[in-house]
Amino acid sequence: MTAELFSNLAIFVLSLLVGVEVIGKIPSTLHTPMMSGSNAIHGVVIAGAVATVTLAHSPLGYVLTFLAAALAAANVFGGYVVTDRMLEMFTRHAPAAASDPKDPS
Amino acid sequence: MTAELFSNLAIFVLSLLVGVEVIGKIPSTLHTPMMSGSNAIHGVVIAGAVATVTLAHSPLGYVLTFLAAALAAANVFGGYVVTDRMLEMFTRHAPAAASDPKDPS
Amino acid sequence: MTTFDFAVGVVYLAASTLFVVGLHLMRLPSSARRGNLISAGGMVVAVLATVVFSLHESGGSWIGWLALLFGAALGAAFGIARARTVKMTDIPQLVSIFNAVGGGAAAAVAFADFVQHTTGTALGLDSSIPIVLDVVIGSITFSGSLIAAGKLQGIISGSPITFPGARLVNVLAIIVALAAGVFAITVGNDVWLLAAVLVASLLFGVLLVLPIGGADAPVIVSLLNALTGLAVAMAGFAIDNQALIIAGALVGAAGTILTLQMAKAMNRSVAAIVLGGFGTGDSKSSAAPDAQDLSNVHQVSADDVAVQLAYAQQVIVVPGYGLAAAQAQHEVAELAKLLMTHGIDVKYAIHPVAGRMPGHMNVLLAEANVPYEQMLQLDEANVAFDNCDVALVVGANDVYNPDARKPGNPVSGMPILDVDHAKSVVILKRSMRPGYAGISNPLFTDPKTGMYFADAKVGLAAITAAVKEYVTA
Amino acid sequence: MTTFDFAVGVVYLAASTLFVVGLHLMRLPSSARRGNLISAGGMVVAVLATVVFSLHESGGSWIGWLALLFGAALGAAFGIARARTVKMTDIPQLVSIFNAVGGGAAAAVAFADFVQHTTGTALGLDSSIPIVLDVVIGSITFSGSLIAAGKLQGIISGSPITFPGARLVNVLAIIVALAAGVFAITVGNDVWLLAAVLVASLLFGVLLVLPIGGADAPVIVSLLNALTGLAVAMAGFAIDNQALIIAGALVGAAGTILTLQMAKAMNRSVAAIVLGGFGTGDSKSSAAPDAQDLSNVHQVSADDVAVQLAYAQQVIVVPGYGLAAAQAQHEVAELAKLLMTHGIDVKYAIHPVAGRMPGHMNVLLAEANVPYEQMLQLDEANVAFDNCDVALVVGANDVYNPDARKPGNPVSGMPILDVDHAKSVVILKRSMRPGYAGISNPLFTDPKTGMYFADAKVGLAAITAAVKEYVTA
Ligand SMILES: NC(=O)c1ccc[n+]([C@@H]2O[C@H](COP(=O)([O-])OP(=O)(O)OC[C@H]3O[C@@H](n4cnc5c(N)ncnc54)[C@H](OP(=O)(O)O)[C@@H]3O)[C@@H](O)[C@H]2O)c1
Ligand SMILES: NC(=O)c1ccc[n+]([C@@H]2O[C@H](COP(=O)([O-])OP(=O)(O)OC[C@H]3O[C@@H](n4cnc5c(N)ncnc54)[C@H](OP(=O)(O)O)[C@@H]3O)[C@@H](O)[C@H]2O)c1
Repeated sequence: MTAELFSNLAIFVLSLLVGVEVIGKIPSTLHTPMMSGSNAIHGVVIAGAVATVTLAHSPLGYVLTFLAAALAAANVFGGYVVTDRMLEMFTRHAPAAASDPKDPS
Repeated sequence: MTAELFSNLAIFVLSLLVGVEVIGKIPSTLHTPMMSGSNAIHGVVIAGAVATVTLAHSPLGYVLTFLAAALAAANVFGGYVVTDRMLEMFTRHAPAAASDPKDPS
Repeated sequence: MTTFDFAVGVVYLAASTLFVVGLHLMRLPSSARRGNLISAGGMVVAVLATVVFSLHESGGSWIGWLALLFGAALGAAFGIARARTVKMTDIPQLVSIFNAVGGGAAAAVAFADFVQHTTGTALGLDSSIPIVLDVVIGSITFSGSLIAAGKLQGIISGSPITFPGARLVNVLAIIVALAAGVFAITVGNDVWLLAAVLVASLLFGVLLVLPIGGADAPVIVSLLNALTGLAVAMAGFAIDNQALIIAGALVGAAGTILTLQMAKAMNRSVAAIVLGGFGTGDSKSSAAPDAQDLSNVHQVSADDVAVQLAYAQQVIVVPGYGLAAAQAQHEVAELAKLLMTHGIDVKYAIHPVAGRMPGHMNVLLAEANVPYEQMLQLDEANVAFDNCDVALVVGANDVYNPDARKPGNPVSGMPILDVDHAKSVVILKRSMRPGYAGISNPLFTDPKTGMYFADAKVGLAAITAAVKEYVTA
Repeated sequence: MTTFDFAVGVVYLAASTLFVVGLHLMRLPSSARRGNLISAGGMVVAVLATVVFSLHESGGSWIGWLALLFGAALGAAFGIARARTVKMTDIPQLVSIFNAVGGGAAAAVAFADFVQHTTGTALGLDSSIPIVLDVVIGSITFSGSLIAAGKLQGIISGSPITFPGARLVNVLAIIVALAAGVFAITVGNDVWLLAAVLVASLLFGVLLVLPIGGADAPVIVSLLNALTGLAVAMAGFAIDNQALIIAGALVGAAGTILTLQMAKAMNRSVAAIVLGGFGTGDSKSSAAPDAQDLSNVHQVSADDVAVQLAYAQQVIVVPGYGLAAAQAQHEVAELAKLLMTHGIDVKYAIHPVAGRMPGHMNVLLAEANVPYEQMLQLDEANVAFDNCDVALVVGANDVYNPDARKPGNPVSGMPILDVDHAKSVVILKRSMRPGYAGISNPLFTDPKTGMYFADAKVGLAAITAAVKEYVTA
């Protein structure tokens, strides 16, 4: 059992806790944007794709790097753009919501 | 810069984030219990006191261990007991609150 | 750990903090957009740090970098193009596709790590286990999400698909995945073992989602979103990258909570949904019942409705799935504008689960530039119905079904819009067919209800025309 | 890292999760108590794990263990005794004392670690820096919390204490702490250096809290609570103990958020409070103004009040700091019961910052067994005042000061109870003296107001007696 593993495990567990708490109770209106917003965040796997470059030395390795990069890029770019487009519509008329009574922050 | 330090730093930062998110918006009625409840949690320093035993080899070391243990024990035992006493009063008539509309969970 | 690695790690922590702040701000409509941008900022930071890191490691060959760049360019182009052009109401299926690619990418990363080790150093349990888990979860989300997207898009039938022996195949897939996985972990370093895990998991993912009703798909998409997060976290363990672990776990947990909240709003249990079968999503399939029984149904024409509306002071529009299906948001907005120019107060009553995705109606009406103030949420709306002259229901069915107040039926206990409190009700839909829940609505045959059978788009246009006529005449 | 250490670490993670779940549940009155117990469970787990760990390390001598046991026993006895016997309204000062001891313990742990290294291996920056930070923060919270407790208890005058040259001493203390700290980190391993840091920080803590008004003390206590958490986290860095790091950071962050929310409820800025000076806490000091001007004040007697109440249908009691100061919660509850037995509807209007600690009134009235249903929060109360016959204000002043609606005074913008909407008002206090904010309340001289000058306890008893008399006669 390496110290590195424990470190990563602790980071994992604490991040789970943050994830549980950060959502709070959100109005169902925001369920879809929230879903697509968090979807964009797991596009961070593109960083993983970048890291795999250092591992790729065989044709198969290159193919996998290419695959990982393509798929991840689609996720991260598409995810943020579509979320922004959606929220742009939501917030267009939203000043009212600024004084949202059940502010969960 | 040791890996151990980074690990602890990451744990620290993530725990801060959990702390920020876990509070949410609480009714001012609960400010005092929440304060005293979190106060009890930093009584965990008693674990630190226990750990220092393994470091204590000089009279000064023993004195410090004694001090740490006494102070920490007062914090942790007193903290939990008083919080429970207070909440016991709050919850005595609280069934109503069970259906609290602005449930922050 | 070198000082350099340390620095990269610290940057990762900063990026992760931005993700959290972003998600936090997304809990309020007013700050949501800013939140998303902040999270995007975190993403830029994380990726740049990784690029610097990889260059510094300099283990990669120029071919690898080329493959990366080409791949990224292609993916980015595809993602942005789809995101720019997608219809607002098709967002769930797009999110589902992004889940698929995300899961696929995670699996690919783990695979790459595994492959490299077959040629290089042997694998310790602490990387072989996450690798296998990553491939399993990643593949399931990949195939599962594609199926879910297909159902939402209507390419695959929304009704639950089951075939004899499905269970058996399922069990086989699981066994294969398990066996191959265990071997890959213990024996290790054989690409074919991992490939077997991959294939079996892909198959399992398909069989997992096929039997689920299309109307439940949004919930499944949300669930797969959480799973993708976990897959990414596993990839992080495999290649010891903290950014992946933190962000992945973050999405995994947040996505799970979100899924539970969604299911709750639809008063369905996630378990029930995953087991599938009840919701069908397209009303036709559940049409058979009293579809023809038009006795004691009071049918009305566009003109009748127009007159009724023209004489009203307070009109509340109740939009439902049908409005989305017919893409009639602009027509309804136009009608509302027209009425308001003649001093009639028009509001929209938005049920949290009206339509087929959470916030479906808000997205639609926002697209048609309906101002926020006019959209009443459940509680406000139910107050307003008490002195409402005409409730105009457009392509809705379950969200105001009074039977929800009675026990023992699919909608029992679901909070509903009290349309039946309005002085008079007009229901615009194509037929007597029920909706998602598959049960008829007693209001159809209520004396104060007029049924106007038409497609929502066509029907609303007709009503608008009739009103224009009537008021100018 | 041995498998054993790994296991201990995992147990720590489990304990930390229990802390988080506990805090989460404490956000609702209904689940708060369970939450505290769960958090206590986490504490037991964390401590047991550490005991096992230390025994396994077996570096300690039996003397050390004895010292630990004796210390723990003593501390536990003290803590439990105080916690069992403390008056509910004295809780802030007790919490403050627990902050003090917590901070002291953290400092002691760091000190012990440092001492051991002076005899043993040299210190790396990654432990010397947290050690110094721990001693600094720990000492500040220790001395600062004791002063705050003294102010709340009234041992130390609640009014801001400043003396010529205080600033200078402050600056000196900071310089000494810094210098000694830097030396301790760089040169290292000299106990006297750390001792200097300790003393200077203690001094700084005292000078930090002395100038703060007693009424602001609750906020300062909450702030020091957060600081103590940070000190504990630093101790965790020093001795590489994750339980301390996680729990400490958790409290540090949560405590900070809590402090901000408290200050907001009192519409004060934390900065303003730390700079101190405005709130004095005991009304006497700010008495000087119109204290004697009793012209156009309509004074009433216990009997007048009794008659007024007896004829009322809807009475609302507005408790304030004075009720707590006079410990009159039982008297007010008794009066309310009496009135209700004669069919008069009595409610309590609870302002979020009535009294001197958050939730002060709820604690008091709960102690007197007033059922939850009878306590109206701000908004409900302000609806109720519109058809309230008599508003009976007991020892309150700022929380219903109509001037809050006007700009340019200490209470401007603070949400208030609309006592002035009641048909008639009775204000029970000892004099015309203002309260915490130090400004008089125009309602005192309002025609529909009757002022009954008396100590809350005495006055309420008198009213109760008078009512009894009146209704039986
Ligand atoms: N919002 C979500 O997240 C979500 C997700 C999954 C499931 N659901 C469920 O979906 C349901 C939503 O209730 P709802 O009242 O909005 O919809 P509904 O109960 O499903 O009823 C929709 C109605 O619209 C009519 N319709 C369909 N196409 C139409 C068209 N082109 N023109 C006019 N009418 C048309 C259909 O009747 P005809 O065929 O006779 O026209 C159908 O009865 C709830 O049961 C909810 O639990 C919601
Ligand atoms: N709740 C919190 O967390 C908190 C914390 C710090 C500060 N504050 C501040 O404290 C204030 C609370 O408002 P408040 O109306 O409750 O209290 P207040 O405005 O401070 O007024 C209290 C009044 O009670 C009277 N009083 C004192 N002792 C009494 C006794 N033995 N019998 C009868 N009356 C007595 C005093 O007048 P006499 O001397 O004439 O009797 C005084 O005017 C707000 O300004 C709030 O911002 C609140």
